[in-house]
Amino acid sequence: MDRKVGLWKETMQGLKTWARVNSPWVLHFNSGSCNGCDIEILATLTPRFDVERFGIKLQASPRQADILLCTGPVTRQARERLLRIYGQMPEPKFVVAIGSCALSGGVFQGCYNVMDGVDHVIPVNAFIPGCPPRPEAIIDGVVKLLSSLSAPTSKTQPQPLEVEKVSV
Amino acid sequence: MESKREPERFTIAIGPQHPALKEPGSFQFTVDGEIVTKAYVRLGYAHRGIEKAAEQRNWIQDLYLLERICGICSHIHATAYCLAVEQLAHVEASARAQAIRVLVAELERIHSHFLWIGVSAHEAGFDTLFMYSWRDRETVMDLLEGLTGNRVNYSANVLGGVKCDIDGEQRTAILKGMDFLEKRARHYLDVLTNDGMFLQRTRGIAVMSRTQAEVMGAIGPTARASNVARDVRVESPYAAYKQYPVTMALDTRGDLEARFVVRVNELFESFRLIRLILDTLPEGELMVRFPRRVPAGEVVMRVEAPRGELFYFIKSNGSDRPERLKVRTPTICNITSVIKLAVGHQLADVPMILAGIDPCFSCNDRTVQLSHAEDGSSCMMKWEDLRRHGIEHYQGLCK
Amino acid sequence: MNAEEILTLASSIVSSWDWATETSRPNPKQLDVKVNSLQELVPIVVGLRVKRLGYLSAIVCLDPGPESKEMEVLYHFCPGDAVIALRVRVPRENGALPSLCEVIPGAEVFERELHEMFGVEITGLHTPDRLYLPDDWPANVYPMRKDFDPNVLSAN
Amino acid sequence: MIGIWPILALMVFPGGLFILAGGLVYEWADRKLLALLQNRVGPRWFQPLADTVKLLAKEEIIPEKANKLLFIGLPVVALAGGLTAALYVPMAGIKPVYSFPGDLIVTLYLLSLLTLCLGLAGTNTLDRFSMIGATRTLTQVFSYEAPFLLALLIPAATVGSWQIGTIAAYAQSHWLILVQPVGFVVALIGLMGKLEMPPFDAPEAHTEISAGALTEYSGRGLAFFHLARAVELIIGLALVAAIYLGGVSNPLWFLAKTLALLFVMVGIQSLLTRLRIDQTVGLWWRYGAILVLVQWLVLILVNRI
Repeated sequence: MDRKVGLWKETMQGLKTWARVNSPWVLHFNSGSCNGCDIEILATLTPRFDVERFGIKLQASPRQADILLCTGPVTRQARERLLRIYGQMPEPKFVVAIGSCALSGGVFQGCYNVMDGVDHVIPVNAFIPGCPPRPEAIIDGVVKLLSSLSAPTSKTQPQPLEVEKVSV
Repeated sequence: MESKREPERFTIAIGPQHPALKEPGSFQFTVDGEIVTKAYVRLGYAHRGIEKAAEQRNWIQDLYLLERICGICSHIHATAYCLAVEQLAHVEASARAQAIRVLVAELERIHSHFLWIGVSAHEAGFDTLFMYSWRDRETVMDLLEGLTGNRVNYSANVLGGVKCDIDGEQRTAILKGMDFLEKRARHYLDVLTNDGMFLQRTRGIAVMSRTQAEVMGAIGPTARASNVARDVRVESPYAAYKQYPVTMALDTRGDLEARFVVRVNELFESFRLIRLILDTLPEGELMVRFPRRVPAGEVVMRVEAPRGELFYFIKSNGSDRPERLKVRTPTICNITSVIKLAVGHQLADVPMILAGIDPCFSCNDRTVQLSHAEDGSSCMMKWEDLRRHGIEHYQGLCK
Repeated sequence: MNAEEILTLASSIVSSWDWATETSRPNPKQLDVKVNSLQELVPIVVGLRVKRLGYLSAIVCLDPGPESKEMEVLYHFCPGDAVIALRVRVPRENGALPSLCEVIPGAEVFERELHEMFGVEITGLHTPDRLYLPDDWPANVYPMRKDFDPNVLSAN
Repeated sequence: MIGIWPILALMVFPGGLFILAGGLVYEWADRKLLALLQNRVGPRWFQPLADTVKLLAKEEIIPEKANKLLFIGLPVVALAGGLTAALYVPMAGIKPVYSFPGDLIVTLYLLSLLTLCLGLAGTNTLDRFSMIGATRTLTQVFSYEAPFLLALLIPAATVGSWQIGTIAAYAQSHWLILVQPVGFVVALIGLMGKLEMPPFDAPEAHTEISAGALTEYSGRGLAFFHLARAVELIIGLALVAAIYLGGVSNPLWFLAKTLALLFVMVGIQSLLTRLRIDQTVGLWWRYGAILVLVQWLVLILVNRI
């Protein structure tokens, strides 16, 4: 009987993970970036890259998003908003930091009005470096994050992982 | 029951996280039903403090810093900076370098305008046009990448010239790209001026008369759509625009449709210019030697970014870093017009009105940085650490 | 009109206040006007405006540092090919400038920036709220001044 | 004593599982076709299913100010309305499971339930974007509902019966689209309005008001609304096909006709710009309603003669 329950639970968990991996809805937040990364994120929606192939959909409401794509070095003014949006997202949620600024502050590192990276404000699951990363790199990063979800070691919450830059 | 509501109910905040604004910037519109009765702007979500940071970095570092003010018009920022500093240092880049600067600037204008067509179509809910225009935009992105090595922050400029040259192969590629894009631009012009449903959202919306445009200080294509002849490339030719004169695209109607038409017409002018430059590219060195210290002085440099006049003021005190650097970006001038025009319009028109000026908030909000000597050195340390770390990492890999 | 004509016209406008101003030409396309009294700023701008030279490109503030008692504010007008710079001096402490919003509505954002970054009061400004700086920014701290100390922020 | 058949009909076919699966497949077809028209590859075939399962497994956040019962109940009612309507519609070429004189009216009102629930859900959450979305949703109902209703009642009047089964049977020998093209067009466009497809997507205009009435919905509620919409899509298509396109006498015809309708709808979606809410209202009352009335007039005149 116990085994049956276990099997049932496992199947349900597997189904959930499958759905989660195949239907990542993303929300984009610009925390003070130069637009470069943001435009590249937008470019991933367009015919050449078309992320709808992976089920990735850009959502407008934080309530309906699974993954937060965050660009920019996080300015003081944007910090509170970022925290609020992160709080509004329902569990399970993941954060992807996109671009050098979001990783470390980039050229703006040390500027007093910036927090030097997204991970100083909210926990980040994946980092995608580049100034800006190419759309391919962004897609690769998100897909890598997703594949880490179905990896057996991290069923519930994935460990932060570094996504390699796609060679140009 | 909460039935006792004020007649003026809602304040709709557009931004900083709002799907209509890919960039942060916060507008608050008070609406009565669907009609906007009050508009208010709050910038600062992308305020990084670049002006202060520029005072802390040397002339070369500033070039790369300023290029990252904006990811859409990175080249024009670098161009303005280089031209200004070259003027201060009494150095003149070669004719070939200037021509290449103009070439890249025009390619950037094409990319920016195509991007804008797509974004505003998206705001209007016309996603098919968004998809198509962005598909075509990839052509010019490829050309820019082939030319400079990066899709967004090209770094084509260096102090004293440019770093990338154009060879025969690239020339053919660019010419081919221009032919394709010209065909597409004609098609879009047709769609934008003849599609009845789209015209419902653009024709006669947010009309700005010539006087209004002048009073509110509108610039760039927004002003030119209201028949204000203001284009730095024509008024005060810089770089190689003296050799390659530009004709201004003007429109008298001043509504959203006119802003579309003006921008598409500017595309044709850019295609012509690029072909002309490729045909008559002067020979010469790509860059000349540039001193580390720049003589003391003040300089005002104005260039025409895709969104309008970009203003640089640089003061040097003779050291290896600027004493004061002021950037005034085009959007800041046009924001006033959004605030004034939005009142009285439908909420549904607001994203279009906003998009109409092609706003770029990253441009407006520039950073302020630590003015501490210690922090400067700690930055250097970090950089050094990183470099060492990189070397060690790869040495480890070799073993 | 070419730059030469514009600048001649501009100097003729400015010279009606010549008992208080001095002009110089740092380069062929630029006219620098030192405005000595703040009361004259608005009339001069109105004068430029009337002759269609009143396109305000930017307001730049120069802070020479705490040893100096004054800051310099430059109003750059860029009609056509020419640049007309009105240079005004304001005291570093409790300095105030008249607002140009009545003449040039677009000046509002520049003036708000000037106020935030350098602490120059603008008299007659309708919305003196924060434009660029964060909401939790400490009062009376002006980041673009030369003696700005970022430690103020970390203490905050 | 209730037999097993009604329960089976409700749970498996044509209600329940079948209509849900069908709805998801049609939603996929809609998205895929739109993507193809926009020069993209588009979603994979299981995409709507994955979306739904994911939403069901997600945390549901109920806003503090909202009425909890309504917040949870409305999506269920919306979905239930759609599933019930499936029983009266000739699904997959099979005769409707239940039928009584006047079921056309009942079906139409069941289909409106989704929109009403959306409106209520939007106003219930008290979020600014939801409020405006809900206002727009309800405004839109008043604009397209009447013309849509009239457009579907024209065939009923022609046949002289308010029963879907009877109309569909009559339609199998008479392609009503040929006789009443205007009614058909209005019905099809009305269906698009009902489903809030572009150009009638002002109530959920992403660029203006986030996700409209559903801005605050995250998990199960959103999944139910999604499913309800998918169900409404397939029912609406079946209804229009059965009435106007010569009936749906077997599964193959059903598939061909509904897909053809879907293709036309996707084409319209991809070609048009979103209408402002006032433009939507104007369009329906100025053109939609008048066209339908003209069609009625023609019908009456023809009958007299």
